[in-house]
Amino acid sequence: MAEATTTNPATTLLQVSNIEVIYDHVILVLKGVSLSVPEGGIVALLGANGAGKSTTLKAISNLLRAERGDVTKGSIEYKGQRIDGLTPNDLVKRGVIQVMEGRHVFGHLTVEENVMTGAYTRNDGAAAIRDDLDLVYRYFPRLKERRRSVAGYTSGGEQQMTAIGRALMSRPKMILLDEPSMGLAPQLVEEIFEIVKRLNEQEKVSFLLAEQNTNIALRYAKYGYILENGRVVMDGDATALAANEDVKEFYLGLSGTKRKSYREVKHYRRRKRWLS
Amino acid sequence: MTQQSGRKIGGPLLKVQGISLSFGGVKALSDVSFEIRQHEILAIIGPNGAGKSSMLNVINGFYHPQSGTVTYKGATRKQMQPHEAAEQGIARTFQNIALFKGMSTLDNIMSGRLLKMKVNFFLQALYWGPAQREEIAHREVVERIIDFLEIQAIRKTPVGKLPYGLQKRVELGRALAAEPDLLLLDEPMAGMNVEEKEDMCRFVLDVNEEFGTTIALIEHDMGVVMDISDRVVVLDYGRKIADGVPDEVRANKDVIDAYLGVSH
Amino acid sequence: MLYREAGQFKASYAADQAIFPIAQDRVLMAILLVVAAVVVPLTATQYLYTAILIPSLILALAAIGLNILTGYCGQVSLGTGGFMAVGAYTAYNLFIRVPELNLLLVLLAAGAMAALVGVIFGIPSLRIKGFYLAVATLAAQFFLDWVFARVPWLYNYSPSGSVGVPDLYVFGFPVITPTQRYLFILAIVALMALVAKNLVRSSVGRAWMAIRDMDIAAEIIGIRPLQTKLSAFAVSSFYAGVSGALWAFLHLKSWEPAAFDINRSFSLLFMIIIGGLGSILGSFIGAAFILLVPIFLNQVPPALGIPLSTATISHLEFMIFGALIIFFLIVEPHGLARLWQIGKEKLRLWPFPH
Amino acid sequence: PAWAQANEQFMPVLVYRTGPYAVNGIPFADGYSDYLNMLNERDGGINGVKLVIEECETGYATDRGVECYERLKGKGPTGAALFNPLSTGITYALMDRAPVDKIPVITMGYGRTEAADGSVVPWAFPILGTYWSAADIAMNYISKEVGGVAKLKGKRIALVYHDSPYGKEPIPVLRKLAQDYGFRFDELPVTHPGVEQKATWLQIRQNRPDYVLLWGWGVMNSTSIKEAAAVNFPRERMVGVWWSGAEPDVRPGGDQSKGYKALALHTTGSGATAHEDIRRFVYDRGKGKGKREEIGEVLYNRGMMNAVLATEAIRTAQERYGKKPLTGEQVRWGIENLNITEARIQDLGLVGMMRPVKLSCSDHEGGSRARVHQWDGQKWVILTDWIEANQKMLRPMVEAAAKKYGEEKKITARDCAKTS
Amino acid sequence: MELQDLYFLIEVIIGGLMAGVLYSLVALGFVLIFKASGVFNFAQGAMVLFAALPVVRLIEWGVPVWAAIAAAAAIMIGLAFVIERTVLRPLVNQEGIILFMATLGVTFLLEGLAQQIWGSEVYRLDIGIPTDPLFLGEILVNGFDISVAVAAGLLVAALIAFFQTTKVGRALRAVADDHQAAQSVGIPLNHIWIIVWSIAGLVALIAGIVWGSKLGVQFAMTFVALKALPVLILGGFTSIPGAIVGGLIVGAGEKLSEVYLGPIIGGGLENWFAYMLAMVVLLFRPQGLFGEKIIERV
Ligand SMILES: Nc1ncnc2c1ncn2[C@@H]1O[C@H](COP(=O)(O)OP(=O)(O)OP(=O)(O)O)[C@@H](O)[C@H]1O
Ligand SMILES: Nc1ncnc2c1ncn2[C@@H]1O[C@H](COP(=O)(O)OP(=O)(O)OP(=O)(O)O)[C@@H](O)[C@H]1O
Ligand SMILES: [Mg+2]
Ligand SMILES: [Mg+2]
Repeated sequence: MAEATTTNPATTLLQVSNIEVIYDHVILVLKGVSLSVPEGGIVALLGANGAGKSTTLKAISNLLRAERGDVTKGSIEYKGQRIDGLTPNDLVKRGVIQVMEGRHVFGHLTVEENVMTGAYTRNDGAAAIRDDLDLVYRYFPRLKERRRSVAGYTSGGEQQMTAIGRALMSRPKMILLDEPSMGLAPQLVEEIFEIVKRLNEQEKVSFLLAEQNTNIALRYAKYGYILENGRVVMDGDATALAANEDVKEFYLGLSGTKRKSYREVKHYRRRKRWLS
Repeated sequence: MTQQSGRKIGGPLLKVQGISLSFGGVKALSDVSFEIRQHEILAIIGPNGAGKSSMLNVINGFYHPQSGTVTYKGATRKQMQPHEAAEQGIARTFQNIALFKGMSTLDNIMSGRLLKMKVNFFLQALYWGPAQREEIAHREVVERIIDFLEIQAIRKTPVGKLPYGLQKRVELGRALAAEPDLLLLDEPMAGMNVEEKEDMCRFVLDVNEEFGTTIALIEHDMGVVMDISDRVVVLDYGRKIADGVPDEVRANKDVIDAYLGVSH
Repeated sequence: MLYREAGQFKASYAADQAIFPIAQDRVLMAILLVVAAVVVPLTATQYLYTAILIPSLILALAAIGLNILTGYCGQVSLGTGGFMAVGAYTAYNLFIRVPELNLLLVLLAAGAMAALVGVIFGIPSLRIKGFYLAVATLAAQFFLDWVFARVPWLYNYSPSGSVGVPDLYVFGFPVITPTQRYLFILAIVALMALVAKNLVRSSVGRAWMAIRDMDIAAEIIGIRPLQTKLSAFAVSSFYAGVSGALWAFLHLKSWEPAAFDINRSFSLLFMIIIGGLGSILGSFIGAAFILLVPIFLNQVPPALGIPLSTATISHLEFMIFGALIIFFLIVEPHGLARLWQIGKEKLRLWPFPH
Repeated sequence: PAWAQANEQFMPVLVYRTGPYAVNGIPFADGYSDYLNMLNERDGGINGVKLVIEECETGYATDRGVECYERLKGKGPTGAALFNPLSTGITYALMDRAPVDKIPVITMGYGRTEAADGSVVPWAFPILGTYWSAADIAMNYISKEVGGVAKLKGKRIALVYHDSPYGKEPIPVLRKLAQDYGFRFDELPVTHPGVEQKATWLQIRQNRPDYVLLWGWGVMNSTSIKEAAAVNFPRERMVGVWWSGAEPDVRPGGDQSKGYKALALHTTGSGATAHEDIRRFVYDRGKGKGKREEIGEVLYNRGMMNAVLATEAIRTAQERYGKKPLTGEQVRWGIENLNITEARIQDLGLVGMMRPVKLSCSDHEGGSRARVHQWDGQKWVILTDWIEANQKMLRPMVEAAAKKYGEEKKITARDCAKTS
Repeated sequence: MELQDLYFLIEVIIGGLMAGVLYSLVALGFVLIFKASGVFNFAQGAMVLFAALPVVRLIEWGVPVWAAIAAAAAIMIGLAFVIERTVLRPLVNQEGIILFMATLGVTFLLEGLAQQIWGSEVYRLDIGIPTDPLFLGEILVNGFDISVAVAAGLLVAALIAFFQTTKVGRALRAVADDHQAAQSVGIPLNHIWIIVWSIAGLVALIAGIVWGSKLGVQFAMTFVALKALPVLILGGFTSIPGAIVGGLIVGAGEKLSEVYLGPIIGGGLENWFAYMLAMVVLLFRPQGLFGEKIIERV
């Protein structure tokens, strides 16, 4: 079972301690989740549908209130300070930004306007913002082609790029990425993770990413947590996790070292070993 | 659901010919032709914005292409209305889940059977006799789908509150409820982990095998595509760049350049 | 665990699809009906009947109608008052021109005519959506108001444009005293509420909700948007029409077009939002809330012996009413009916917090 | 219970002190309550029966009015003595209820014209003037202005009216007069609440009527006067009904209202003895409802007059039924047999303010007379003597209308020859 | 008489346009709030009353005109803070219809409060704009209307400039699309809301002063809000120029219909004419003349 992650040598940037989240005053979703992200780390949050990954991220970025959810227990600290009471705006100013699952682009704004909204909190001048816009276009050339299109009409993948580009515009220190790879073509998925890596290495941006594509997530992350049913059921170094038999079977789709063909999998739902 | 044992890929069920579609300056599709054969699983792949979803929209009548024709079950037409497509047995799921958020899982799937419900309005108002019998008959079918998809536990939950992956499954359930001849799936496995993808693949394969439903699916996970599809159509910038069995496509130079990248 | 459903197993789909699948709800409903039909008539005062029960029941009926259109089918309408007027004036004209007609048939015809007019004004809904549609339905409201003020035949050439009806009978039974009127209205409203409930839980209702939640997806699964929307307009207006006829014949007895003016439409919309969009129960709660709370607030200070001027009291009434609306929306945006449901949920789990 | 024995007469007062018509509702309600209070303070009520006043806010809305009525009708030891709804819509609704509950409704200068025929409508009393009378009086005045009825021929008269039963009531009479005298009659409805009248006045500017009759209430009145100024229609050639001729109607227009004329059911001014008493017994004791300066304004006086009629009716009934709290039915008899003579007016301290009035079983109006007054920028100036409505022409119309009303409501008329 | 008729037609049109300007002023308040937060603010009419009453009462009490207006402006800004805090913040991310309902609560509150504090009678407001009729040749126009039209024009120009040239403008539109996503990129909803509600309050103040000078300040002002509705759908909920053009069209259209059609089919039709007109336009352009396109994509 997951114990407090004191084994991490680097200083902790984000520390989530034992939080509980309730939606609508009745639905208990997170039942005491603790995790930490070290300065300059890339931490993956893995788990099945409905495990509570998105909820965890929203609890950190304080977007829960908008969905009538509440953190009822536990604390969240960023750089040693509690941030549970801050507004999302404050958090973005401090460098914490979330890329929401399901894209959430501003449908009536053009792609470029969408990306530019990400720079709302900045006041380091138009030129710097312009440079960053160019950078985003360099990361996602497709966006440049579609910059004048109304975002609501763009394709799923284009919207996903828009959402990520938008977040990058705020020059964050810590990005909460919720399913970045969803709906992206394989090539682009690789590219996105390369961008993550580059930002992490060059700009010292830390990442907490919720990702279903365990394979790639564990490849780029340094540390991982596995969430089931609102609880952390396993955590460890990415390499260790990737080597774990259960993870291999359920999250990586490997039997032994060989990938199983989807055609071959005959049984439907199998019992999770750590839950039984 | 009529059971059809075994599965033999037959002649073309649907054929698109010379489809071109543009929005203002954006060319979403240009001169695309391919066919979907009876009982097969066809995958449509391609980079983001290539026009895959638009292609499905054309097939089920939501978009009306500027030129080209769609031939379905022998009838050729330039365009049709979405509900006509539905009446002729085309069902689909959506890339950005399009469930009825305020309704429960059960109601969502039941709504997939609307076209099959015939009892008139006044009997329904009284909820009496034939109306109740019909309601229960359909409920039984829907319960079978629910069992099949293993979503019994969320039968009465409003779908807006479900996690993403389950919503996708409910959406598949709604499409299946229509007992379609042609099932169009737009990224049914996006946002799922391997285990869930395995389940989903199983559902897709079973539907295809047991009921003989023809399936066209869009998917970005090459593992899934290569494993379960009989044929693959590749689009790039609105054009078809390849078309063939998975192994052929995987080896195609254009496809590798445009889509797969080096690592695959 | 007062509200426990554990141990109640549904053996058939029929049982699961009953209106009140949980036994406690069935009991509650039965008690409510008994109270409404037996206890009330034995105890109620005239004031309770004429100022509270009768108007709330009639407005609840109109609210159900609007809820079908807005809450279930997602078409926001501000024309309900106009459709009520159609019902009232249709009933009136039938009544004076074909005096031998049974009152029930008159009501039915009132509903049917309103449904027809509703369908006509519903046609633009195919293209116009959301708040745009809401405002466009005001065209119906104002146009109908105008028609009933300007076409003398409709108000039987009464010099003031106001009309009225004498005491009424159904199958020879008088519907005159408050008790008689109340029971008659209760029967109609209960029946129509049941019908509404049946509709919304059957395939018609699912088609409406599908259109509401996502009309494009609905179209793609084979629902014809226009037909579905128009059927919602028709049913909704039918309810409004019957309710309008009841309001005119059994509540006001003499009326003018202003009885069905824009304020009526707005207050009906408020009722269903406060009560709960997409909830039949909510229509009742909402009607009671919007109608009764101001009356109640108005009587509180004098009852407590607080010496406030009438003006102050009514200003306070406005303010508190406004504040209450905001308060309830914050507590539960989906209306009082949803609050009730959450309450039940908590009771079900009680005493465990989750 | 204790109050059952109380020597109190319950007097409900339906008011509107908020909302779009509060402007006119407030002074009226103040006048009504202040007069009743004055009687309590000065005389201890009516012949020792104390008046218990309770206001209920209707907001000028019919359904709220009905609720108020239902709430108040049973209060006090004998129930409500009478109602005074001050709204045509509420009046209509109460007219159906009053006979059942046996509570009379006084609608002084408003309400339903048919009610003037007491044989068909026993429970409603449009004392001192229906709108038909008002229309006739206004036309009578205009005919004098133009130099006789003969001169009306070929003239053009426009009616700008509140598009409600209130505003529509005069139309049949005006149509008939137009036919009889050969003038042209334009009907120009204005929708509630009446702030939008540009088109109306543009039409007036184009049609150039000789006179404009104004049948408005609330903000509509002042708007009409301002719009008239905006299209340069002379205010001197506007004649308002008595509900369109009070201070709140002319004050917002400032100088633009100068010259505007309206019918007056009674005089303005606060010089009568009764006003003195109100100041002395009510305001000096800090019990006034409104502002002291307001006393004597048109609508304040109208409220007072209403109270006078109500209390005099109770007094009349007490003569027959005893000096104790009376039921509505008894009060009804008092109203029907009301006879305020010149001498009584003297006693009441209302000299110069009102004319004698006498009702009967068949005549619930008691004759209708009004004067015309004009706003001089500061105050209302009386222009004419009392003008009497032509009952010879009106009465048959009233009876016909009442007959139709009776048929609609399935009422069999009383035989007034037999009632005492 | 030919020429006379033409002059009259012109007068009707001018009169209608001027009435339209007033509708536009109210519609503008709606548009600002809708555009910036997706809220259909039912309270706009009540805000007009709430803003105008202090002006007129303070002037009555001897406060100089400019100070009274400044005080009212301060009140409206204060109101924006209160509304943000007590209504909008707790209801963030809710559907439009629920926010609409909440603004209805605000309407009742404001109506009660305004009348309680400032009185419920008619008050005359004269801030010195000339109101006499003017003749341009044969044609009668109103001096007051012209001043108002000029003022409205300036106001709109200023607003458009503000929204087009600042980053706040973009943020406003983002908020209207998706509260939660706007929050996620760090747009401070609270500030944005206070800003727009303040501006809408100031627009209400201007509308209140204009209407008040014309009709006296009183409760009936809240009804002008209804007149702004057809203007809104005609112009489009999200367009500032739309509010102006819509207002002009509705104003002119309803006056023309009343004057020329009224005598034929019965007066009072101006009330629904504007709505019918707007509805017909919507059949061809469901988002109104200038509104943003309604996006539908699967
Ligand atoms: N607004 C809400 N109201 C009520 N319940 C909610 C809400 N949002 C999420 N939930 C519930 O919380 C649980 C966790 O959801 P969450 O979205 O965090 O899962 P997830 O791990 O991100 O799943 P996925 O991989 O599908 O995105 C789910 O069971 C879901 O039904
Ligand atoms: N209704 C529309 N209006 C304008 N442009 C559109 C519309 N629908 C699609 N497009 C454009 O057409 C192109 C193809 O879009 P489509 O959604 O078909 O892509 P896709 O292949 O499904 O991509 P993805 O894998 O990202 O979902 C995109 O560039 C998109 O922006
Ligand atoms: Mg998630
Ligand atoms: Mg797509």
